[in-house]
Amino acid sequence: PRKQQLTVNLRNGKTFMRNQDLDMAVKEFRAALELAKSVGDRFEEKKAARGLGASLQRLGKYREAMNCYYKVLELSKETGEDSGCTEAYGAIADCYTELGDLERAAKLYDKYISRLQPGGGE
Amino acid sequence: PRKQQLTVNLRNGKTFMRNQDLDMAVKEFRAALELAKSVGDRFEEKKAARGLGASLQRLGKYREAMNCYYKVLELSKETGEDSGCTEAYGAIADCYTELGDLERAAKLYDKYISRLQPGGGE
Amino acid sequence: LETVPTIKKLRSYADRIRASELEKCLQKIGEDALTKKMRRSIEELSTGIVNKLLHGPLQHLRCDGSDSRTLDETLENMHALNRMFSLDT
Amino acid sequence: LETVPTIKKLRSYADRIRASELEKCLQKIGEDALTKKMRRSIEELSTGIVNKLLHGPLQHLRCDGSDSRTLDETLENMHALNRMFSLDT
Repeated sequence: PRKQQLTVNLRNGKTFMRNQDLDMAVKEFRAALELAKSVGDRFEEKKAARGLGASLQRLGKYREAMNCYYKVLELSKETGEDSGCTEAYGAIADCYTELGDLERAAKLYDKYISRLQPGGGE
Repeated sequence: PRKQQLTVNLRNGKTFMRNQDLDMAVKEFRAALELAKSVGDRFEEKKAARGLGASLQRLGKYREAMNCYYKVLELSKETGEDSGCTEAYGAIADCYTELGDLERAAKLYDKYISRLQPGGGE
Repeated sequence: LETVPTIKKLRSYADRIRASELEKCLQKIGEDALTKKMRRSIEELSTGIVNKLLHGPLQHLRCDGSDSRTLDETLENMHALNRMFSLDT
Repeated sequence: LETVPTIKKLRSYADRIRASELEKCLQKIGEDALTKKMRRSIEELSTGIVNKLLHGPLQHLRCDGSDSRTLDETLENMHALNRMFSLDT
């Protein structure tokens, strides 16, 4: 039942995000994050952290958003599941840029860019 | 039965293309083109022309390839079905470029570019 | 007119990426699991992204140099694109 | 360092295109018709194309200007990208 509730929260969060209802999205993702922690599901916790980060960022809450993205990175290391890491580096750098800390932004963009695969080649 | 044969030819053509077996692809697409004409299916005829154009172009037969792409444009007009037109303009321009006729290439690229939708915007 | 080869190279650069990512995606899903309509929508997704991303750069390679300022800029755009996508090699 | 805002803008420009094309594709197919795995593969297709296309330009915005030639080039790349993707507006 908690697992089910978690799935519902995540889905709602995404829908609110899509409809630009960011405050509601934050609420849902926060609930999902707590639930995921309590049931110990790190994969769902990561999804919730990612969604929460994205909603907070769009609300202009860059510091809080960054914390969520750092959480994503941490959980990726713990689970050995890499997805979302590249984007997390990019998003953290975006937040630093917004906050005017271009030095740190540049460092994180470098990490981000080094993880993008080169295109092209025959 | 001819309809079925046509579907088989088209599918084989695509597979050969994917495996870089271009001469075989040309053969299949040519057969498909003839069949499509004989059964009077303009949509399949267009697919065959497109595939034949792409295989000929990769073989360096630019003039023949262009004829196929012009056929695609013609069939698009006739059927009122627009798909593949943008790419056909681009591909014809690529062929003119290969043949060193940059003037004509530029004109066709202009048509191609004008059909691309601008990206971005909130 | 000097920019025409760059247009061609940029187009084919982007199309190689598109085609290889599309192939990967279709293999992951398994082609048999897809209806024709799904397959077509996925293909359109891939061309849609590429075409919209290319629109700006390609357009800026085709400013007809009626005044010299745009001609210079167009050439600068070309040089930058050649560098950034390694189109000269 | 001056190129940092351009990196951010280019990223978000490309992501807007990606997200809107993805949305269109999912709507065409109908979300219910898709398994989780399909949906994920389609999402990865969209990010795969964008990330590979952006790799070149972004890398060329981050040449640390150890010698002035690369610094100049990096700035030229930035100006060209700003123009071509209308990132200044």
